[in-house]
Amino acid sequence: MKSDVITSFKIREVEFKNRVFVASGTFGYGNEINELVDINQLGGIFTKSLSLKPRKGNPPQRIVETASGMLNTIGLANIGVHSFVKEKLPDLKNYKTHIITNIAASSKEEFCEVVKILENYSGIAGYEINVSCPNVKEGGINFGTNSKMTAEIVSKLRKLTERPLIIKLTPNTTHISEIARAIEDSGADAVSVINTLIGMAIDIKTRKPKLSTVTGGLSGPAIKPVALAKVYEVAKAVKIPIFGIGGISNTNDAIEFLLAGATAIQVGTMNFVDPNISVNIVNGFKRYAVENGISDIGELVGALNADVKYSVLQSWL
Amino acid sequence: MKSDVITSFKIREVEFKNRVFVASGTFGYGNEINELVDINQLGGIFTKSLSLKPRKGNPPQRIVETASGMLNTIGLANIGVHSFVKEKLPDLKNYKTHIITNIAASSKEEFCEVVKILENYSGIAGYEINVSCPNVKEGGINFGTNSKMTAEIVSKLRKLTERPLIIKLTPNTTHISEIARAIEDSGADAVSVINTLIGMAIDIKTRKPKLSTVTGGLSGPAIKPVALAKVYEVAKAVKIPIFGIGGISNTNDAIEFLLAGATAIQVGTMNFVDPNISVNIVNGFKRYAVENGISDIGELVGALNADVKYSVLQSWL
Amino acid sequence: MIQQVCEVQSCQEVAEKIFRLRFYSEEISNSVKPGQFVNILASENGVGPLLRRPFSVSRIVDNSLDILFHAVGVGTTILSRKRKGDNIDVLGPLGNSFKIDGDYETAIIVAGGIGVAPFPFLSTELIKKGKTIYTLLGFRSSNFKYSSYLKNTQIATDDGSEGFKGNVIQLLEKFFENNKGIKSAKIFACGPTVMLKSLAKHACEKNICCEISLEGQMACGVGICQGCPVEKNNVDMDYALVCKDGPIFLADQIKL
Amino acid sequence: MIQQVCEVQSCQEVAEKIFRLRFYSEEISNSVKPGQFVNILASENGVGPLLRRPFSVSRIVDNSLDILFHAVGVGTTILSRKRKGDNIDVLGPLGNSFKIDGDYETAIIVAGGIGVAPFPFLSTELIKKGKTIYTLLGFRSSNFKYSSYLKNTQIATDDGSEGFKGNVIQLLEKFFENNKGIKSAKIFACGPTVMLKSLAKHACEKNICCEISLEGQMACGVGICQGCPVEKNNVDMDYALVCKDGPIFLADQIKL
Ligand SMILES: Cc1cc2nc3c(=O)[nH]c(=O)nc-3n(C[C@H](O)[C@H](O)[C@H](O)COP(=O)(O)OP(=O)(O)OC[C@H]3O[C@@H](n4cnc5c(N)ncnc54)[C@H](O)[C@@H]3O)c2cc1C
Ligand SMILES: Cc1cc2nc3c(=O)[nH]c(=O)nc-3n(C[C@H](O)[C@H](O)[C@H](O)COP(=O)(O)OP(=O)(O)OC[C@H]3O[C@@H](n4cnc5c(N)ncnc54)[C@H](O)[C@@H]3O)c2cc1C
Ligand SMILES: Cc1cc2nc3c(=O)[nH]c(=O)nc-3n(C[C@H](O)[C@H](O)[C@H](O)COP(=O)(O)O)c2cc1C
Ligand SMILES: Cc1cc2nc3c(=O)[nH]c(=O)nc-3n(C[C@H](O)[C@H](O)[C@H](O)COP(=O)(O)O)c2cc1C
Ligand code: FES
Ligand code: FES
Repeated sequence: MKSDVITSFKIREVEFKNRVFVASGTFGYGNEINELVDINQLGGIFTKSLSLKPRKGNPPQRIVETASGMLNTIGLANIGVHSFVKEKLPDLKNYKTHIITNIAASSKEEFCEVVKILENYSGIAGYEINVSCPNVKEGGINFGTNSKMTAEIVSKLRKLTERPLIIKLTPNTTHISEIARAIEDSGADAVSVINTLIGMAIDIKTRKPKLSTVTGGLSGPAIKPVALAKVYEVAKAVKIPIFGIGGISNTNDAIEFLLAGATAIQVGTMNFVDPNISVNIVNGFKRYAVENGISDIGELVGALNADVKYSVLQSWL
Repeated sequence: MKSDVITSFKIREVEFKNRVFVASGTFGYGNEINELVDINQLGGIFTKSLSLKPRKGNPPQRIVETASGMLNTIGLANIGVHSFVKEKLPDLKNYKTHIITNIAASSKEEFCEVVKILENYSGIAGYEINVSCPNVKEGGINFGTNSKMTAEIVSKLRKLTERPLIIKLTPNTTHISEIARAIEDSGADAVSVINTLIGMAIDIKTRKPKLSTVTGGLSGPAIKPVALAKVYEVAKAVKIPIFGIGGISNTNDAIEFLLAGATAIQVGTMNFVDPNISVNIVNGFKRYAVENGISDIGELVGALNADVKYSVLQSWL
Repeated sequence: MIQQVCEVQSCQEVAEKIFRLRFYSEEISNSVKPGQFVNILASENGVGPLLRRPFSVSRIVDNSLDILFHAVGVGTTILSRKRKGDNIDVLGPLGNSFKIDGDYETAIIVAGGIGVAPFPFLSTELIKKGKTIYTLLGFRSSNFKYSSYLKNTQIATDDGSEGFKGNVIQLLEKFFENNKGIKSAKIFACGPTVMLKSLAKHACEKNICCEISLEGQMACGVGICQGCPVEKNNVDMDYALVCKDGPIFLADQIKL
Repeated sequence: MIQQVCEVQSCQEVAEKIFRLRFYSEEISNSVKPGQFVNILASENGVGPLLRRPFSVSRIVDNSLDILFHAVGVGTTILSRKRKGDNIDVLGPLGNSFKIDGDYETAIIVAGGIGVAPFPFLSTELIKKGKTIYTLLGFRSSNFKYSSYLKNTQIATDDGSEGFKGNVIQLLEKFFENNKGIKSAKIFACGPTVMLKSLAKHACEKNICCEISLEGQMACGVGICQGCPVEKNNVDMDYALVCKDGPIFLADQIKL
């Protein structure tokens, strides 16, 4: 669709051509399914989480379907940062979209090492830091539930790179806005909201958990209302851009996230259902803008018309 | 169905004839739909949250359907404890099931006052304390996200009653097990897990939140995986009985909750879809027991066969 | 009030995207009153929308009930595909009903769009009571028109494709001009909120008793969830429940 | 690999709860190889299960593909109700394929239950290559039997209602006893994990090359989610992906 609608936005020096991205772990390293999807249409691609060393991931069963959602326990299976830059990055440079490498690690030092390695390569638009990982050195507590630990990671990484630094937050915490503020103060350029919710399913025949690791991450349309509330909460707390994520399955869902305060959105689980959903949303945004006389999609960001009386987020009953 | 299966269990001096209950706010005060459901079949009924004074509740729109779930912002609309004991309780005594009054309040003192009033009446089997309420006196922070505040409420109420004291926990917190331990230590007899998740939905035409209060509580099958993980987490942290709640829509779901560690279950949202689901589960439990050679449904409680290696709950990716 | 799995006897498209579905229920058809509704599960084995969908009872034929609905979303689309012999899970009859008795002579029915649904049933009962009926219906366009089983019908369409060009409230104004002789009338109405609002004002000015049927988001449909409030026009501004205290209200009783 | 909305040409119940659905796709039918699968969306407009459902391609007829499936749950039940003219959203062809070439003379097909699905297609291709085929099929009971478009078929049923009474592995043992002369054979198999496990042991003992088709929970079906691992039999014990490295594996390559 040809139109004069402005779709682009910038983070630091990087200009993204539109506000539609694919989420980490739901699109491989970026070019695996380019037979199915024209990835040149996308604002950008968040890669599967990369760790310093390759990880084989968790034992099967890694996936369970749930009501309007799914649980996964992939266990950060990935080829490692070294193989990524050698085997994947060269080809990814051929596409007219931005690659943001998502990084997972089990210590602050590991996060730094991975970024240092990636800094040596061109073709990477920025970093998304997956802090929904256990901090192995400090008793396995999840980085992302602790604002001090998260802020420390951000401060350290900030010194290493001028590229956009995007921190991906976990929803499994009481006050996501506290964490968001801490990372904004430490120099992060943007936040991604949300990663998966902790969930579980049991096989009543065997009386065993369905997932090999007992619990796993819940994603998909089921979590959309939770994700939207978290984006709204974070948007009220920080000024840096937000990537809204969680259960987005069509243009209307995506617009809800923009209105709640997301600067851009990421499509996750629904890539598995329909690989072209993200491209459809790119076009859907333009169509919506034309139909509603909007000249820049950015006008929608945070344009929610909400009663300030209800500024404390509650699960009213 | 006639069978020799033991279905009952006890909390303090109260014997419940089975492990299937209806959840607060999803079954009125108990006898409103007895034309549709034989409530004598139930282990018990948790009433709509009662407050000291009647509450008219939040403005419309109070309800939104979401993918496999719903959001609500009823705003604790209820007739107040005085009308309850006068208008509802006398008739409720005619049924062969237990009435547990759920209580909501905006201060510690209000919780105590309501319990003091109810202590004067027979026909009440116990109290369920809804701590997913903002503490108006302390800046509106939700009681249920703070273990100190929650523990204080329990200690105070414990002095007022010998009836079972069941604390209903919110999932909107990082470490639900901490709160559970705090209330166990303060003398609670049981916990109910979980109340609704904070969620939100937006009308993209009007650009307004669909709920009058912007955010509301997410319930229904969508949240079942989250609820199950929370029950499992709490079961590993405390010894007191757990009422498992969240998206239960059939016998299999209910059995999952028992295996994860729930002593009994509550059916919530699905009462709206099929008022007889709870009675069906009562029969379903018996059938399952007979088919699997189980003599006491209690054998299923916590009978999950899980690898201890994965004892830290994670949303693995 | 009962919950029952009922057999569908027919389902036809009677106007553009407007369907009439007939199902069998001796119990419900024998106890239901005009204005009451049924709450239907549009899903099967968990496939389909979670919550039941409310529909006014449109007509009673022997021991069966008709609902008339507009296929606007997931639930109504699923229902529109039901065929003779399929089963649907129905809860009903629910809510209060139109007050037919009273010493008015003329019943003026005013409906906008699919708001016409409850009036075939109401008309039958009004006729039994010997009331004179005038029926004013408004539609966006003639292809959405449904006017069967109604008495003395006048049509308004927004686009003028049939009858009066304009909305049903304008048609009502014209009707009053042309029928100055009418006394002791009562209005029964159903339709979009904007229409009801404007109607309520007219009825109040003319001092005509006006009963309206409200729609609104529902979860349980039986008064246990408190999910369907409508603000009352009293000093306390407290709420009535559409599913239990309604869906029929006196127009001046509530804040539209 | 393409994503395509395809027209259903027929859907029939060919044995108890076993359905054969045929859909049209020039592109997929022309590129698919035996053993590959398609990933089908069983829902419409968000009504139905979230994830796609994988099915082996069972047969190619002109420019159409057959899938053969057991209606076990929500998705397969929805698919079983598809009728001529309905549309389904298909992703395929996916995965690797059976290795037909090689200097073996005899192909022994071993299938348990719905594991028979990929073999009509495989048989056609084996015949083209001039291989001799023996087909051993096991079913719980004769009413679940499907044995069309296969060559030299022998049946085992658990309840003895047809053919050999016992499981298909016992039938295979008997087959080997009766056919001691067979040399340079290759086994192609699909079925429940217990069956494949026991088969792998036999094949190893007899030193016969054995290719098996695996099932397993999938999300994407195209190798991007890492959701379908199977443990390899190598020293690292790392994982292969059923959807991309499989679904066809050498029996001794993986830990069943
Ligand atoms: C007491 C009562 C009686 C009703 N009687 C009839 C009737 O006789 N015929 C008829 O066609 N409809 C009637 N309705 C409205 C009908 O219930 C809705 O159209 C239906 O629930 C939509 O379901 P869906 O799954 O198709 O739409 P959804 O996919 O849920 O929604 C599609 C669109 O319809 C809107 N919508 C959803 N629910 C309602 C609702 N309850 N009221 C208004 N808009 C809604 C949504 O906001 C959305 O824009 C009645 C509603 C009530 C409360
Ligand atoms: C590569 C591959 C090829 C396949 N080919 C065929 C085929 O040709 N014919 C056929 O009938 N089936 C085949 N299957 C299995 C088929 O995909 C499942 O039966 C189907 O997904 C079940 O969907 P459902 O919604 O009906 O069941 P659900 O409601 O999802 O589940 C019903 C029951 O089936 C089980 N189940 C769900 N998914 C699978 C699965 N992937 N494998 C095994 N059990 C499962 C569940 O645990 C549950 O007990 C194949 C699977 C794979 C991975
Ligand atoms: C199978 C799967 C794998 C994922 N892997 C990662 C990952 O490696 N790193 C990460 O930060 N998020 C990962 N995620 C989380 C998603 O990026 C996204 O935050 C989450 O799924 C919520 O969005 P959705 O509901 O649209 O899927 C994964 C999600 C799924 C379903
Ligand atoms: C409409 C509605 C009203 C509710 N009201 C209350 C309430 O007053 N007090 C309370 O403790 N929980 C209330 N709940 C929460 C339920 O009791 C239950 O904890 C929650 O809905 C999760 O269970 P479910 O998924 O089975 O519905 C309410 C839930 C709903 C849907
Ligand atoms: S819909 Fe539940 S009270 Fe009206
Ligand atoms: S199903 Fe996604 S990688 Fe195999």
